[in-house]
Order: sequence, then structure tokens, then C-alpha cells
Amino acid sequence: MLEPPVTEQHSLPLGFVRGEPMFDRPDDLYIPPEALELMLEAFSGPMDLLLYLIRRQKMDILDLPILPITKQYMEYVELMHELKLELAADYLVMAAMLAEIKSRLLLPQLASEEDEELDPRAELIRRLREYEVVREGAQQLDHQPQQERDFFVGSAFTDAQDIAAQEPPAVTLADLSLALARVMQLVKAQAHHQVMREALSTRERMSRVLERLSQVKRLDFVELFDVSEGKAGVVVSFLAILELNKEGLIRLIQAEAYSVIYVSRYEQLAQEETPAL
Amino acid sequence: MISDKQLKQIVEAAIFAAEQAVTVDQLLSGALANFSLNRPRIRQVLDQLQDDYRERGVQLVEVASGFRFQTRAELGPALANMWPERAPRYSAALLETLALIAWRQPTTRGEIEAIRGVSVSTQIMRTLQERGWVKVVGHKEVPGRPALFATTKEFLDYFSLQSVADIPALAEPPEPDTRERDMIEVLNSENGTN
Amino acid sequence: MISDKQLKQIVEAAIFAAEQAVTVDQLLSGALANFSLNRPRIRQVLDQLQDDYRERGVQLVEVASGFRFQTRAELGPALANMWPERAPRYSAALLETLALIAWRQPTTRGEIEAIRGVSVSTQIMRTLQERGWVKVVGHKEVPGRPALFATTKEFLDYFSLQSVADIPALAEPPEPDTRERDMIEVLNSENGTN
Repeated sequence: MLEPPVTEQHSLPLGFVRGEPMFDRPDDLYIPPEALELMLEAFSGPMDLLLYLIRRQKMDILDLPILPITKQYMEYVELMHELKLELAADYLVMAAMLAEIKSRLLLPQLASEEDEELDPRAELIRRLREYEVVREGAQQLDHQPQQERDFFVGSAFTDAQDIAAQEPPAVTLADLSLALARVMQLVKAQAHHQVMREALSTRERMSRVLERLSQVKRLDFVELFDVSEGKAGVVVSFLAILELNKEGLIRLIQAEAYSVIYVSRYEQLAQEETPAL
Repeated sequence: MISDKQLKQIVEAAIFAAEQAVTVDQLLSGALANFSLNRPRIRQVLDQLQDDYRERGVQLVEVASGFRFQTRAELGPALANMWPERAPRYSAALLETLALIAWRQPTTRGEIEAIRGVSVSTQIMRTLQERGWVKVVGHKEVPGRPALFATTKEFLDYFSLQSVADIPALAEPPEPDTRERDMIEVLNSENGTN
Repeated sequence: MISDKQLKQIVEAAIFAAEQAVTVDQLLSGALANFSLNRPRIRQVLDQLQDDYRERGVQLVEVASGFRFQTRAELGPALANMWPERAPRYSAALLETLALIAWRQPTTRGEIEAIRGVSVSTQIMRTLQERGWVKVVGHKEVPGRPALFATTKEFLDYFSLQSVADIPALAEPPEPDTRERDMIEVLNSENGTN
């Protein structure tokens, strides 16, 4: 049990005891309690300790030397027990397993000793091999470049999100409808504006007439009517023209009785009458 | 000693990795703490980096709080597509203004303000026009010649409407007494039609 | 049409500006949505960018969830001086648990404990999930219906991996007889790893 330590396995110190780096678990009979504590913390569990003991024997897991390993393992566990280390319970489960395997190996061998299935060590060997993969994987993972330890993700400031925020928001008809209901309530409360469904299409038609007049100087009155809209449409146009006239937004001109009635925007006419500056 | 190349790499990486703009002092006391370097040398490296990135998609800029990399200004619209669902909602004031214009068009800003009882912000009027929902169809011949606003065909198309009269809230007939009075008002409108 | 130079600038800026790694598809449907481009052309631009940055302080790297710029690994120690609080250290127990989940996923806490020979601390499982490295992808149909854990793309990204197979020890799948795959019902089939 005083084998030379296998230092290649752990190039980093396990820890520091009174400022001195510890590169391997001490194999001396005397282990300072604080060193042992540190040492046991360096094992991630009983499988790790077991694997370490096997490696220290320079043995293959497949030849699991159960007798010496069990002996050494028990010594560690007893030390842990004395130190009342918290992890002891998990280590005791392993100790019981090792003891069971040992006792089965000590029983007289039956004829089929070649059969691996009956080797009481088989299950433990399988678990050790699996654990070895995991431990190796964990070490390789630790050697991978890690974000915030070995590298940082680069980023650049951008105003693109603000531009994205300028994308026009969507509005539903329900939103608009609600807004309209609110303003209609307001108008009702004020009670001096007309609240009329029909007025709406009239007002809209007023806009269209004004819009057309913004492109041409004047229009023949009849051009403002579209017979294909039917009687209702003609009435709406007529009401719109009357309302525009009433509001002083357009002017209706008829040179003589029964001649063509022209419609023009009030302002355009005003401009015509005033000499250009 | 540190080579120019290494120094440039560290400065570049530190600025890219930082969440905020980085000052020369932060570089000197942070990433470059193990080298004895002076401020002019760092400035020089920053100048070189600015040159290196001049034609690239990101650029090294000095802002009030230090140096940072930022995306080229011209790329903003293309990059904005990376964040598609950012659009905020319109305010109630904007929607009410829109509804009022739809309803009372052609109308002036003054009339809208009179009904809503608050002033209508220029921003709202600009937004509605930029969106193509509202436009100026003329001017009212009163002092100041205020613009007359009306809704557009784009507005109707956006809401799949044939006419503003199709806006659901309008389908609700007003209370009879109001309706009657309004009817009279329309019919009485000046030259005594019908 | 878009010039090679413009295209490269947009791709470069988009990757730098994004908060996460960016895939070719995200580029095509986002920043490049207004151009008709195909995947090979984008790949080519990405290759060029990788070349451009080969000697720089940041590099264009492909990780599990896409492309991102990250600082050169050699600069880690210098950069760590800028943000000493950012660099966490992970215990052997945590790394072993993580390696085990990566290797045998989807797997239960019970299986992890059986292999490691120790009880897995709740703290470790919580840390792994809070970091977004491990998530529950379903439940095993055995009494108690224990949660099945799997690793995520974030895990791969954090360790600069494209797949678990990039870790040599974990590249070989576990022996089939130990897996009892047929008993496992993965509710969430896409865990995006491996």
C-alpha cells in the first residue's frame, strides 16, 4: 500500500495544505486530518476513489484486484468515518458491495468459472467502465474552451431594433370601432354636433369631391355624380356638394340660367381673382 | 512585452465582449493590466482598429462613454428585419383622432381639438399621414387657412372597408331623439333642399 | 441585386448585432429577406468572413445553434481581468453529472446516481437547469415517472461544441443493454442535441 503515486493523472494540485500544493493523495500512514479532508473532497464519490485505487495499482479495470482494493478502500472509509465526513454514507454503500463481492469470491468456485456472467465482479466492472467514460468526459469538457472563462461572445451595438420598432403597429377594425364609439360619446355629451350614420358617407363623399377638385381647376357639376352608384349614391353626392357649399369649401357657378353649373374649390377661385404676386 | 498584433487583438476582443462602451482607462486597468502600456499607445491601436473596420459591417466608434463597435448606419433597415415583432401599439389619442377624421371629414385639426377637448399632437397627425391613412384634401377658407384632413382609400383598404360607414360602431343607430334633430339639421342646411 | 461587399457587411453586422447565434436560415428570412439569395451563397460569405477574422481578436465560429463571433480562446486570461466576476468555476461533481447526461440522454436522476455512485445534489441539478444546459424532455414510464434529462443547444454553445460527439470520451454511445431505450417515452422529441 505504499506504491509510488501516479502523478501523471493529476497535473494540477489537488489542493493546498498550509500553502503547500498537494499533487497527489498522500500515501503515508500519517495523513494530517485537514489534508485527508481536502483529499476526500477531491474525489467526486466512491466510484472516483475506487478508480483511483485501481489506477494506483496500475491494474486494468477488467482484472479488478478485488482483495487489495477492498482493503485499501475500507481504510479510507474508516478514516472518513473517524472524521465524520458527510459523504460517508455513499462510501459505505460501496464498501458493503465490495465486501459482498469479496465474500462471494472466497466461496468455493463452481465448475463454470470461465463464465463471465457468474463473476461476482462483473457488475462492478461494468459500472466502473461506465464511470470511467463519464469521468473522462467531464475532464475533456473542462478542457473545452468555456464561455466567460476562455472566450466571450462578441457583440456590436445596433440601432436596428429601434428601426424595427418604427414598423407601423397593426390596428384592428375593433380598435378603430372602439375609438369611434368613444368619440361619438364625447360628441353626444357636447350635444351640438350631429350624430348620424348617414352623415358619414356624406362626409366621406365631401372628402372625395374636394380631392377631385384639388387636381383640376373646375368640374362640370354633373361629373360629380356616378349613376352606377344608384339613387342612394346620387343623393349622397348631392348632399355632399350642398354641405361643401354651405361650409364655404366649394363654389357653384352658373353663368346664366340652364347653362352648365361649374364646381370649383373656393380658394382656387379666390386666387384667380387676386393678381398673382 | 506585448506585440502590436497581440495588443490589437486584446483591445478589439475587450471592446467586442464588453456590454457597454469601454474607455482607455478601463482597458489599461482591465485587459491590459499585466502590461505596462501608456495611453498614447492604446490610442494608436484604437486608430488602427478604426481603420481596419472602416469598410466593414461594424465600425469602431467613440461615443461619450468610450469606444464601442456598432453596426453601419446604412444597414439599419436590413438589420431591422432580424427583429420582426417589435412594433408597439398606437395610443388611444391617435385612434380617436383617426376615428374623428373618418367620421367628420373633411375636417380641420381645430375641429378635432374642439371635440376631443385636448390639443392634437403634431406627431399624431404626422404618423397618420405617413401611414397613408389621412391626407390633406384642401384648406378651409378661414383665417390661417387650416388644412382639411380626410381619410384615404389606403385607410379603407387596410381595414377592408368599402366606406367609413362600414365601421362597426357606426352601424349602431343613434338614439331616436338625437337622430331626429340631426336630420333636421342636415335638411335645414341652408338652401332648403327637398 | 446586392454586391458581395454589401452582402458581407449585412451578414457580419447581423451576426454581431444578434443576441444569440444566428443560423443561415435566420439570415435569409431576416436581414436578407429583401434579396433573393440561396444558402450556398451565404455559406460562401460566411467562409470569407471566417477568413477575414482568422487573425483578429474575435473570430466567427459555428456552434450548435448557429454562427457567432467570439473572442480568441488565448485571450481568455487577459479578458478575464476586465470582468473578474463573470468567470465561474464548476466542480468535478457538476461536470461529471453534465457529461453523464450528455452521454446517456435522455436519462433520469436515478441512473445518474447509479453510475456515479453518489446521490446527485439538488443544487447541481438546479444549477444545470438554471444555466439552460439541461432540461426535462419527458418522463420515464416506471413507477414515480421520474423526469428524463437531456442537454440543450445552450450547453453545446457554452462549451464551443457542435455536438456531444465532439467530446472524444462521449463520442461512443453507451452499450445498448444498459439503456432500456424501449422503456423510455420521450414526450418532447426535439431536444436538439447530438
